[in-house]
Amino acid sequence: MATTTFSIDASEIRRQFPFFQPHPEMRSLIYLDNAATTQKPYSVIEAVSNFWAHHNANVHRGGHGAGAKASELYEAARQRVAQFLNAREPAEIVFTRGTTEAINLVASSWGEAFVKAGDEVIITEMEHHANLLPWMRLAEKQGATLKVWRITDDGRLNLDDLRTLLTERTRLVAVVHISNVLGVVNPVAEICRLAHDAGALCLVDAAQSVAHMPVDVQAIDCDFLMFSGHKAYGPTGIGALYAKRSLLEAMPPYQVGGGIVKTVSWERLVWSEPPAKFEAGTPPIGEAVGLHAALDFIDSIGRATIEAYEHELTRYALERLQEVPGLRLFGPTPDRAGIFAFMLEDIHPHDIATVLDARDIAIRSGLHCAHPLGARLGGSTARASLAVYNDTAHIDALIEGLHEVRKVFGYV
Amino acid sequence: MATTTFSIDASEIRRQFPFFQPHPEMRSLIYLDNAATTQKPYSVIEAVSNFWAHHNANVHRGGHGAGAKASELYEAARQRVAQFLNAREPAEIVFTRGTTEAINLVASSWGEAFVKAGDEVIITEMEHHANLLPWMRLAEKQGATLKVWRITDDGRLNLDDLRTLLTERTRLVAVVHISNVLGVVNPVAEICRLAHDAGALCLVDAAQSVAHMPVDVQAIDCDFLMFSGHKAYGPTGIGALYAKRSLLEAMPPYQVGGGIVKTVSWERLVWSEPPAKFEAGTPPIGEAVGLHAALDFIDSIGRATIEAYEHELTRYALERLQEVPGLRLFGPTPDRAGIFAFMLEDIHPHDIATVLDARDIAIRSGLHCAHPLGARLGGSTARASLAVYNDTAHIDALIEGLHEVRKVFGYV
Amino acid sequence: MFDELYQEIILDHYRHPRGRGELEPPKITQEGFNPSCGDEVILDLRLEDGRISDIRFHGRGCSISQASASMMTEAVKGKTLAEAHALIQQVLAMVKGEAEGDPDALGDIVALAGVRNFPVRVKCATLAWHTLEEALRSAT
Amino acid sequence: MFDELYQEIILDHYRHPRGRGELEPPKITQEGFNPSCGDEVILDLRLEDGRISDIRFHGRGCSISQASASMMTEAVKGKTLAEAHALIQQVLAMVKGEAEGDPDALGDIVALAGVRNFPVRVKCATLAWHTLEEALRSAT
Ligand SMILES: Cc1ncc(COP(=O)(O)O)c(C=O)c1O
Ligand SMILES: Cc1ncc(COP(=O)(O)O)c(C=O)c1O
Repeated sequence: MATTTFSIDASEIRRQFPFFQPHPEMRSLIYLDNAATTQKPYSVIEAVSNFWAHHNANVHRGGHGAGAKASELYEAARQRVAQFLNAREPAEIVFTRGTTEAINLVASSWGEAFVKAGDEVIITEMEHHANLLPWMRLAEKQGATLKVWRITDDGRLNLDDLRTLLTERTRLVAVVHISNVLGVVNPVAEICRLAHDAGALCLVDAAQSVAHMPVDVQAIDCDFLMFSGHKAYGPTGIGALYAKRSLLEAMPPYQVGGGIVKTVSWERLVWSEPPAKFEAGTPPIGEAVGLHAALDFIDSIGRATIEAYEHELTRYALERLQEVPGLRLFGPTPDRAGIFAFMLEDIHPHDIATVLDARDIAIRSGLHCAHPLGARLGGSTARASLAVYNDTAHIDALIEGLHEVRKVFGYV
Repeated sequence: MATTTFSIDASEIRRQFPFFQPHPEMRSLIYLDNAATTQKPYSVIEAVSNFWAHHNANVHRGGHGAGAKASELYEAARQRVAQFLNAREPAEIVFTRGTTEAINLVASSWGEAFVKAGDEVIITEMEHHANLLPWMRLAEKQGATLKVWRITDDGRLNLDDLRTLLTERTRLVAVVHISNVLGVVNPVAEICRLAHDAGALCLVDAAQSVAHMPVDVQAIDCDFLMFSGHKAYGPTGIGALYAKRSLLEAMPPYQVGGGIVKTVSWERLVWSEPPAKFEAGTPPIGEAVGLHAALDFIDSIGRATIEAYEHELTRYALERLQEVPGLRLFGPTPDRAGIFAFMLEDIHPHDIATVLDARDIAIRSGLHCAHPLGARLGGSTARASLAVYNDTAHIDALIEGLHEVRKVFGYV
Repeated sequence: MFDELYQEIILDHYRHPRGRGELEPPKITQEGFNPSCGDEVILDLRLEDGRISDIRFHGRGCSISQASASMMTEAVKGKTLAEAHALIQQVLAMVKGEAEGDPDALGDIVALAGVRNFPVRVKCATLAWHTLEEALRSAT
Repeated sequence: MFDELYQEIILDHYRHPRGRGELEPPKITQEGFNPSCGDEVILDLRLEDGRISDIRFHGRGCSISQASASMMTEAVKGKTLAEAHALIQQVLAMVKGEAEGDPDALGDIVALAGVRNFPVRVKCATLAWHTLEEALRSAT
């Protein structure tokens, strides 16, 4: 191990995060729960504070220069997201609270308008509840059929299985880009191609991918893609939905209220153009400014660089996890993202997490909001997940901690 | 005028706001657009920053102490909102993005479950689009009837008119607490009583009231009430819905995803209890912490004190506005909140706002997201609106500015 | 500062709009809204032999949007579609500050350049022009 | 630090649960979930003459939730509803750190007090007890 040199000096990156600075009242943490949420760099925190302090005003409503400036910052954030995802134009980006809201928006607005009785929606067995429950509900509401694309025993999706599932009644394939449990990186471009060949649309849940690898919506050729700011070094309360413009134009509004109509009278109503049509009410303005700064942070390192570094770290982690007796890791190896869900002997994952927490190592345990997948894997798992500020020392600490867990529960 | 003494020293309060401090690159503004959004005190900005810097983690998901601490802060914010509104328990508070989302939630979840074909929903002619469009859409979807409670010529609601509108088919009366155009304070407790007597529920849009007067949901006895953080000195991206517990229990979820189910399998689904049932996905955690600080800011002055002060300021403003020739003010006087929509001669409100903006006075012009009311009033209006940091000097500057507007457009 | 915005020529078009009114059918009608301020421009136009043979506007709005519509109807009447298109692009670029306005080509319309320093007013100045663009798009 | 949480008595109940299994009908069944970690406790109980005449649990979960369920079935079997209620309140208060646990009244169960310093584990310790509370509520 010792001879590997890594492409990033993570300690340099941690210096950009207040969370990792010594604090008189807080224990300093080895944070390995990045799939749940990432920490925030100073640049993001300051961009948000600075907005509240000096530029705060409501957007899109005539009157004064401060409002125009706030609108400009808000629209600049939209443009930044469009560029980040390589969308064709900013109007293809709708701001939402996060991934969950974005998928709900698509399932309600597009789904209720375009999925009819007898139609089919395909989702995978590894979906997070965010990409599962909206489709279960839609299928029930519309009398449509929800088809489940099962995973292989090593935690992958087999494209041949999809070919079998697709029919002329299939309207949508909804798939996660990187599984928040298995760490598998799904071949979304191929999946979109197969869906399109069958006349279906394709939705990609990119919650776990955008902060860890380059994501290009035109290269993937997906119809919908969404992510959450808080998993990409940004604030909570903001996320983005990408959708092809023609779809946004055809879809009815989701939430309704101020800002989404050109004119309303008791008799007549004219909707605004997208994306305004989908952003009823005062949007998360300060949060959009924070997301803008978060994407700048990511690109200041470079997504290809981040991907390569996390890949090196993942290889290191995979080797070291093998050293722990009785540890069963889920998902494919060695090609995978830095998300490691595992079981250890018969020790309950919650107990694993507690012993690690007492050693100031933060991991997560449970079903990770993917209950059907949990059932397939045999129950709860412990999960460690990486971000660009982690390094081998963190993985070493995790391994040492797991040995301690074994000891506490009498495995020696 | 000069002899009036005021109960608050607003300059003291402005010292708590970075927006009002001298800034090398920014012109300092007389901010009279508080009905659109308020400025944020240092305490709010710092609470949010501090959360991101030191306590950031995702909530409600097992694993580590940092997550437990974040959950604790998030639930403490809920408890603070419950106390602020005098709800019976924190479980009656659902966090939303803001007022608009809260009303959409009620219209979708409660509305589609409990409003049937032939039923009636009553809204008023002065509603903001947020409390108008969701009910128009619901009525259309369900085949229900939307009845409009017209305003009187001086911009009030007449309770006798409501008595005539209410029938045994009425399921809901939805009414704004303080109109964002007319400044009228509606008698919501009486309205709720009349609605209840007829067997209907009552929803109160408190977007314009919570930061300006005491609001007690038990005293009002409303069934639903909602507000936005950003209009109450808090951040964007957060608001709260109050609903009686029995209603939340009977209502189906709104958005679906992580956190709102106890268990899911392909065959079976058990929803969480309220409020979790209505908060799918990662909630606006940092924003909830900011809202908590905002409510602390409000109560550090005291809502009765704020109400009294803004009332004094309103009386002053009413007198001074009368001095401007050709100015027509909408809404009742003298009993009203500090929101002043007006027209001046035949000058278009947008032109009024631009001339004032050039004098560093921020007001708003347009239809204020209340198009049907705008039609009733005869079109766009200019609107100045107060908060606790405004004072008589701001009103003097406004009046002087209006004289200048007259001059620019040739009224002398 | 607002002398630049409220030039005499603008106030004149506002107070005495040219081309205000409606056309008799046959005609193309196109509505344009600026929802934030309630401005509304409704264009009536007639196309003959590839030219805008007649054009009128009504609706309501602020001095800038009304003056802009007034100037526009004067400027495009009789123009070919291609000429109208080119003019629209020139005006939009000028108003958004992306290009200087050419007084020879634009005449009075250069006065609209004053909105550049008033970002909230740009939409007022462009409303009529966007509406015309839309009308021509849907007519062809 | 976790000696306090993982006391020998807890690990013993976890490894050798008492009262694990199901009852034959007639019985009352109540499920309890801890959705964040996937813990599940299913209680089977029988009430006779105002007493819990028999009680079993199954399901799955971490050491704390399972040990807690095991201790609970031992403790409440044979108790009147009122006694069971009182015990539930005592245990919940202790676990949440609102009251000290009384070793005389609680016996082994005082070992659960160790979760106090592990806020994320409080729900594990209380799951069985909340589920029993729910079962008794719906039965009466
Ligand atoms: C009376 C009223 N209701 C609802 C809203 C909508 O609030 P938000 O945009 O924060 O959702 C507003 C503010 O714009 C308002 O003034
Ligand atoms: C794959 C995946 N999809 C969706 C979500 C939901 O994201 P959010 O909670 O930010 O809406 C998550 C994160 O929890 C996730 O990991």
